[in-house]
Amino acid sequence: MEFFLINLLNGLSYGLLLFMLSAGLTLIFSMLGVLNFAHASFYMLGAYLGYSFSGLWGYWYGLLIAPIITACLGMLVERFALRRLHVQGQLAELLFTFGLAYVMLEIVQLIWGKLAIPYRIPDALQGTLFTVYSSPFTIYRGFVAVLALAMLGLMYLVLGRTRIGLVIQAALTQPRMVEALGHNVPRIFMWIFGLGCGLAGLAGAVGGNLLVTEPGMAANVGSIIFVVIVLGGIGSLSGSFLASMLIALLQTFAVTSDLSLLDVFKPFLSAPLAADNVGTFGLSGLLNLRLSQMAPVLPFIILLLMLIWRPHGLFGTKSEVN
Amino acid sequence: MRYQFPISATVISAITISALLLLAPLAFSSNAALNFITQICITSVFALSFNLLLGQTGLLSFGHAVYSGLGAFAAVHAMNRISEGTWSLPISLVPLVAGLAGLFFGALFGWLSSKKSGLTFSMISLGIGELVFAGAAMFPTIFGGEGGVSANRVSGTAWLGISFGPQIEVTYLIIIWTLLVAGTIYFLTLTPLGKLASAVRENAERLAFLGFDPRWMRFLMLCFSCFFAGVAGGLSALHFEIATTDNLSMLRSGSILLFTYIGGTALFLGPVLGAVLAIVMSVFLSEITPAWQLYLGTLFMLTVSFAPQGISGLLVTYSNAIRLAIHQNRLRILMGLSFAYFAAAALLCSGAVILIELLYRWRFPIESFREIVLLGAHFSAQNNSSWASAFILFGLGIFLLCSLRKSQR
Amino acid sequence: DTIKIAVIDPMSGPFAPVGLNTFNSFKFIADKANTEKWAGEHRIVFDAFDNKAGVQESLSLLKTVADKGYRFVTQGTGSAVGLALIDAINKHNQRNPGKEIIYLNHGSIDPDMTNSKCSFWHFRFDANSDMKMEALTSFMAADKNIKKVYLIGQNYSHGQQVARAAKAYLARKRPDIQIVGEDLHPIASVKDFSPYINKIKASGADAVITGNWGTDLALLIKAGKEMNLNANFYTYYASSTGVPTAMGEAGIDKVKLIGYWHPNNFSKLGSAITQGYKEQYKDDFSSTSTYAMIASLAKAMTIASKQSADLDPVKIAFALEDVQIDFFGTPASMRKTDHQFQQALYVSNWVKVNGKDVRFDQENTGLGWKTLQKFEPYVASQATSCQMKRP
Amino acid sequence: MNVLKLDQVKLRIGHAEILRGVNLELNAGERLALIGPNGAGKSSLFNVISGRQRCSSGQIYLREKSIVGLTPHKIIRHGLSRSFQSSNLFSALSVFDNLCCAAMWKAGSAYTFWRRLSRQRRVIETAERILTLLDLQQRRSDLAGTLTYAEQKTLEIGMSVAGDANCILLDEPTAGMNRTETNKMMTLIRQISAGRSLLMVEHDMQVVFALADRIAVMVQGQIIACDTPERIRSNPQVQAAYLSDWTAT
Amino acid sequence: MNHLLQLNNLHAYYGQSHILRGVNFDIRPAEVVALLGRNGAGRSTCLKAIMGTVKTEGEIHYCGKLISGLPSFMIAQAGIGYVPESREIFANLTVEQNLLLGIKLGIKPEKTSQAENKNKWQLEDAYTLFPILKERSQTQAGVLSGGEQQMLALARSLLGNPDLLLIDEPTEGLAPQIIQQLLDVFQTIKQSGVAILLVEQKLNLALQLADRFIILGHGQTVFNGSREELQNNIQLRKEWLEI
Ligand SMILES: Nc1ncnc2c1ncn2[C@@H]1O[C@H](COP(=O)(O)OP(=O)(O)OP(=O)(O)O)[C@@H](O)[C@H]1O
Ligand SMILES: Nc1ncnc2c1ncn2[C@@H]1O[C@H](COP(=O)(O)OP(=O)(O)OP(=O)(O)O)[C@@H](O)[C@H]1O
Ligand SMILES: CC(C)C[C@H](N)C(=O)O
Ligand SMILES: [Mg+2]
Ligand SMILES: [Mg+2]
Repeated sequence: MEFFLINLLNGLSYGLLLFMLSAGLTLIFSMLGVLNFAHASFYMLGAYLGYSFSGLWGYWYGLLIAPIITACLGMLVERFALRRLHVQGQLAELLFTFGLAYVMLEIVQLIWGKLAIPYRIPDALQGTLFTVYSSPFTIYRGFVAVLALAMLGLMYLVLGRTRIGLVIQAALTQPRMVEALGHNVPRIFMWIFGLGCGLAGLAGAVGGNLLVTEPGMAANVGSIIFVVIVLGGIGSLSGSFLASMLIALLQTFAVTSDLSLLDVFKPFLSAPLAADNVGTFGLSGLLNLRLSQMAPVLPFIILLLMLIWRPHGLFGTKSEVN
Repeated sequence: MRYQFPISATVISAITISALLLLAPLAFSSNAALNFITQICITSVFALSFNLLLGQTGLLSFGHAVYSGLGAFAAVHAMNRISEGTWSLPISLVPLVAGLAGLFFGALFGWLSSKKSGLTFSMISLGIGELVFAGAAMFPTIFGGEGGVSANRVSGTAWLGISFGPQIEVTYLIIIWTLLVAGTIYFLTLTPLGKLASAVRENAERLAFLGFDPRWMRFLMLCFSCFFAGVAGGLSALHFEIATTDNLSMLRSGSILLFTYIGGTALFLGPVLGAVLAIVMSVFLSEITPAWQLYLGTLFMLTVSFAPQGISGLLVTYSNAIRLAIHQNRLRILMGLSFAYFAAAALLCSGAVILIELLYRWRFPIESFREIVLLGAHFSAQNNSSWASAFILFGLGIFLLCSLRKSQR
Repeated sequence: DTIKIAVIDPMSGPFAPVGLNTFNSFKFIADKANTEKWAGEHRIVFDAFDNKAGVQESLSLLKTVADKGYRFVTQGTGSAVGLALIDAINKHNQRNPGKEIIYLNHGSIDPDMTNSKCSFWHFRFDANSDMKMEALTSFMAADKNIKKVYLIGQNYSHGQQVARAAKAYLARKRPDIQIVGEDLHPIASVKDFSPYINKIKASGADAVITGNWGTDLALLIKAGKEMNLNANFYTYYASSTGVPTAMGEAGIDKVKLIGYWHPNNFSKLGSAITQGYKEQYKDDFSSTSTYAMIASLAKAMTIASKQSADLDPVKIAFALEDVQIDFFGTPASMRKTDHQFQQALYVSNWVKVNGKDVRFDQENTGLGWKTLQKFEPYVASQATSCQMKRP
Repeated sequence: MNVLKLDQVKLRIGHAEILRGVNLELNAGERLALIGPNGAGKSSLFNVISGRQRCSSGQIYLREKSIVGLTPHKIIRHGLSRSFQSSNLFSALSVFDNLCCAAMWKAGSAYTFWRRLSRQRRVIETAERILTLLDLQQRRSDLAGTLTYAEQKTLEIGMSVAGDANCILLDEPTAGMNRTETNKMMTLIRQISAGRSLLMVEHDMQVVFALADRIAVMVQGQIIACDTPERIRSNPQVQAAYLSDWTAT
Repeated sequence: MNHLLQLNNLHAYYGQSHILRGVNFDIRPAEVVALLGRNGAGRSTCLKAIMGTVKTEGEIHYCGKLISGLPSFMIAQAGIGYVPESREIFANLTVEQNLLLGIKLGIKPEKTSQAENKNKWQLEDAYTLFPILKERSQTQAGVLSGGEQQMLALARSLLGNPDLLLIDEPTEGLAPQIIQQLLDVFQTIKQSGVAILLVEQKLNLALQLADRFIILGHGQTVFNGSREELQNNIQLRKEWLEI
């Protein structure tokens, strides 16, 4: 019971962190249709900026300024690069951000060096919020959770039935026409992209000290966030929220269970077979595989099943209309 | 828009290219050169196979390395069987085995992914890619853990004195395979299937209303592409005599995508250009500069923004321009202009590069670098004059470009 | 004449710090050796080749350096590359007689490389993971408070080897210690270790043995601290670049390290080198196997040059087979049977710097390693299954 | 004997009941025009027949064979072809290639990857024939996307007959054309429909009455009348529903 | 000067191909002008050029200020409404959302002489004008029938309260009595003081609606005159409209 509770708690807080990471991406992806490969890099940049500014003026300033700077950068990127690429369609934008990720990584290393940096949790947020049995739940995790929920709210404002939201949705398919109706589409796109990057930055400033702030951190976040947004369904916030929770919980519990296919099949298999006769073909490997070891692939398995069974994700709205 | 050679031109270029390829190893016979040529061939095959999906069928795959990787593993296992003597198969046919493996897995996974097109397809391919990559780590008996599986291509009796031990022999084997594959793929684009593939790229629904099953179309093209990808994997296995899980990695998939795009799909050989670039980058660039990743990223960004059709696109447009100029006998003007642009670009680039290099040397003094020499002038991060001159070069380049563009309007 | 050695290690990407640090150490020691004429008139120089921590990259680099006429290569970040290199070098030497290449290994510690896969052309100057485990377990065996041990590692050969050895040796030395859990997690992809910690707590373990390195280790320790797990971490790589910074205070007194010599073991020469290195490169002299390698090589070169005027790498290799050196005050030697360097090992503790017995900190954290116990070479030395084929 | 037979075909999407039991027979070799106010459900009917949408209930027989629930390509292979109201081409392929793709299935060189397209005599011939029929020769190698609206529609029609199906569905072939174009289109339709059965949706009454052997009138998802032009013209129900003021324009 | 719209020597290009070769005409406030010509004459292109969605040369003045070269949203904000040939309705939004998008976000159209005494279009007016849209207000616009889509497009651009409406082939694919409806609608619009530039195939319709007629041929204005002139000038009609 204790074990279960703590797992649940860990799972939830991890899920919120995941959501935080993927929130900005969802925003950009769903509204601008840009698969922003540089998202993780903005997240990293946020962490580094957060570190530097909290070094200068204290954590809270860092938390405030890092997102702002990343947001501005994002706007610049949109304004001077992506805007021109938009006509060439998704692939072009995607590749651009891919390149951008490389460049940002190098720049970060130029500024902050190639080693991990000591980005620590502020004393104000040190300590435990409450303890479940013997294991503490730190204040900071609570803080992260609150922020993540705040993000969710904020994005509902944007994505939700606001007029701006409408304009963007329409502009996804027929930007020309939306402009012809007198809406300044480009500017709105710029804002959205900025906002997305800002969120990434915020996630970095918050997650950077919970995890490790190092040049590798962007690659580390890697494709999991893409899994999240696709699983959630393109354009669906609640979807990506649920997806991150699902993945987090799933992994957390998988990690902590030592079940293996062998255990499952033992009753049916004759002892010797089960042992090692099948060893030569990785079959035994498959059988002895523990759920805890499968944890990393689980998200992708789910992703595949989802895409095949329900291609528009958990909450995604089907947009093909004849 | 696609640019088709008239057939005769195709034949000519085909012959010249093959001739060049076949002569190259004789011209440059140092191991490094051979290694270089071989890698270019391998990557070219991979890129062409990828373009069969991207350019021809309009399917953007994020997990194409899966098939080349699995092909490579099939190849090394085959090679081991051969050297054990359990299989009797000439080494030169190993790539075929790899190709079949690629085909098999292509068919297997393709059955899932070909259901969908567009972004969904891409995402499925991403999922499969990650899955296979992560999964490979779980079966060390097959994939040899992170150490990979190595094999020995020199086995059995040498046939006509060809043991494939020396690099040159392997290089030739690989070149021949490359030419074969390239030819086949080009032929494929001329067949009804190829035409239908581009039709399904354009408008799958309409194709369905012409009596074709779009899914089946995608599936077929996937199979072909995966077969050739597998061959590429087999070739790499022959060359490196090892297959590791990073043959399957997302990094591979990503880079082949990028370089195919950079090469451009406007010409059939566009992807090959991309492949050449890729190898040059990974072999030379990382050796001469620590900033190679910065350059790589910048290259992508610039290409996408200024040459959306990739290098080959540039070539095509430029050649068209020349044709037009000749037509209106304004060739001299065009040449003058392009030279001016080239000069400006050269200035700008050299300036930028030197600045970047200086920056790196200044930032990471402890790392070991070659010193920068341009036209006999030495630059160092310590003395300001080099910084200044670099800036001047850079500024000059920009100024020239701007003034040129003004004069254009 | 001069011996050129190609350093095939990551000089860019996530492992760049490790690679660069070792490369600089090589250069530093080599300068020292050349100025102090360890090898008489002969000189040793190192050139860096970036393998981007990739196997195929490394293999192409091997071809390149072979072309450029290098006869010695060194590598040490990652057993994956190491194993591939051994294989490739065997082939190369067999196919190009007279152009043999010799592989000096400074840190890839998979035991297989000196057992099943051992090769005459490979010399390892780091202690392999079994030796380290031998010493580590002996240390743990002496600690009567340890009752329950938990094994956690990255799911690849290195991690698996560590787990395997730990089980075997503990069973031998302290049958009463029970292994309460074993986990192999994916390498460099876990973001939140608290579930694992939770598991460890649930198992009631009082000691954790891990072969983790890099972020995986740092995150593990941080998570342990956060969920105040009261068990000690017995690690291989807590001193590897980046980890000290990342774990910081979280590891004080909790993190033990098994490894070769570190600067807080008293040795005039050692301290001098450490300080000199710090001054020149603003970085820690952490990979001391570089010293062992160069010292041995220099000795071997002098021996070889006595036999014949020109330096034949193969001769050097033969000389290297049974060379003995003084490794910062303790004798160390290359073992002929498997080319595994035999050296003293130290179990140390992560503590605050106090000007006395803990003088050098790591990565300017104000924290450093304090030796708890030193193990003479014979303690850690392992039997080998190596049947070496000599040319 | 009839080529196409619809029996109580219903289509409801959500609450909207779009087709409420359509009965219709298309006889061999006749030209049947389907008219009706906007939103009557004509295009929907086409979609249902050609398998683009699945009908909620009812039966559809193509040459005595039920085609309900078949995927579009299966239905097409069974000898049906359709054009689209808003033209629907391979815009980045040349006009000629568009026609080739359309001709391929019937010419039996589908999915062929062992011979060049240029060697597929039947395909090439068909494509050429259609091209001259549409007289788009001078546009031969232009990309379909750059044709004018009218030309696109012409090509659209050409593609739907290139497959040599003997049951053709045309959705508003003359929409957006001026008289001249319309006249050309009418002659074209006459030519292509010779010896075939044709079902077409059309708003231009001149065209309808000039071409159609029979006219079906659809209102709110139902066929309220299906008869020869004269009778239709005199049919009071139809008068009320539809034709009341067509003479005005 | 009381010109609402003025084109002088307008050229338009699609990449290489030069479509409009010097088009000149002007539109006065509250007048309906029909733009005629054969298929491919470049009428749609002309409208696109005014909306600034194709590459152009030459000058376009609206209410006396230069609008050529502006991004199209500014042109729209200046008070020009556009109903494109392919109705360009937002397929995956509901009808109502489509209409809402017609209303400009907090931007008041340039006050021109007419703008004040013009009764503004509200959502309700649109619904009363096209009841069918009210019925379907919550369905996805993509599934509307051709005719319904046409009405939607028209209503949407009306909600922007333009002073000038550019309408491309409004009656395409519409059943006769809907066309009648549309005619009345256009009349009402005309009453409300909105000028209309109409591209129409059906000559008789154009004749019913328009005050003035412009014929494009080979990308140039070959005729610009009143109904009578057009009707009398058989030869001209033969040359530029029929064959
Ligand atoms: N997927 C759908 N969901 C809801 N309603 C639909 C759907 N498809 C069509 N409809 C409705 O069904 C009716 C018939 O549409 P259809 O396009 O068949 O009309 P039509 O006869 O072709 O009219 P037109 O001549 O203008 O094209 C329309 O009112 C349309 O709104
Ligand atoms: N996107 C495009 N690219 C290249 N050429 C085009 C494009 N669109 C139209 N054209 C060409 O521009 C010319 C005029 O097109 P436009 O659509 O203006 O004709 P139109 O007068 O509107 O006739 P209709 O609307 O009846 O087709 C045509 O010859 C057409 O081929
Ligand atoms: C990078 C190194 C810490 C890797 C470790 N030496 C191994 O054997 O895998
Ligand atoms: Mg219709
Ligand atoms: Mg038009």
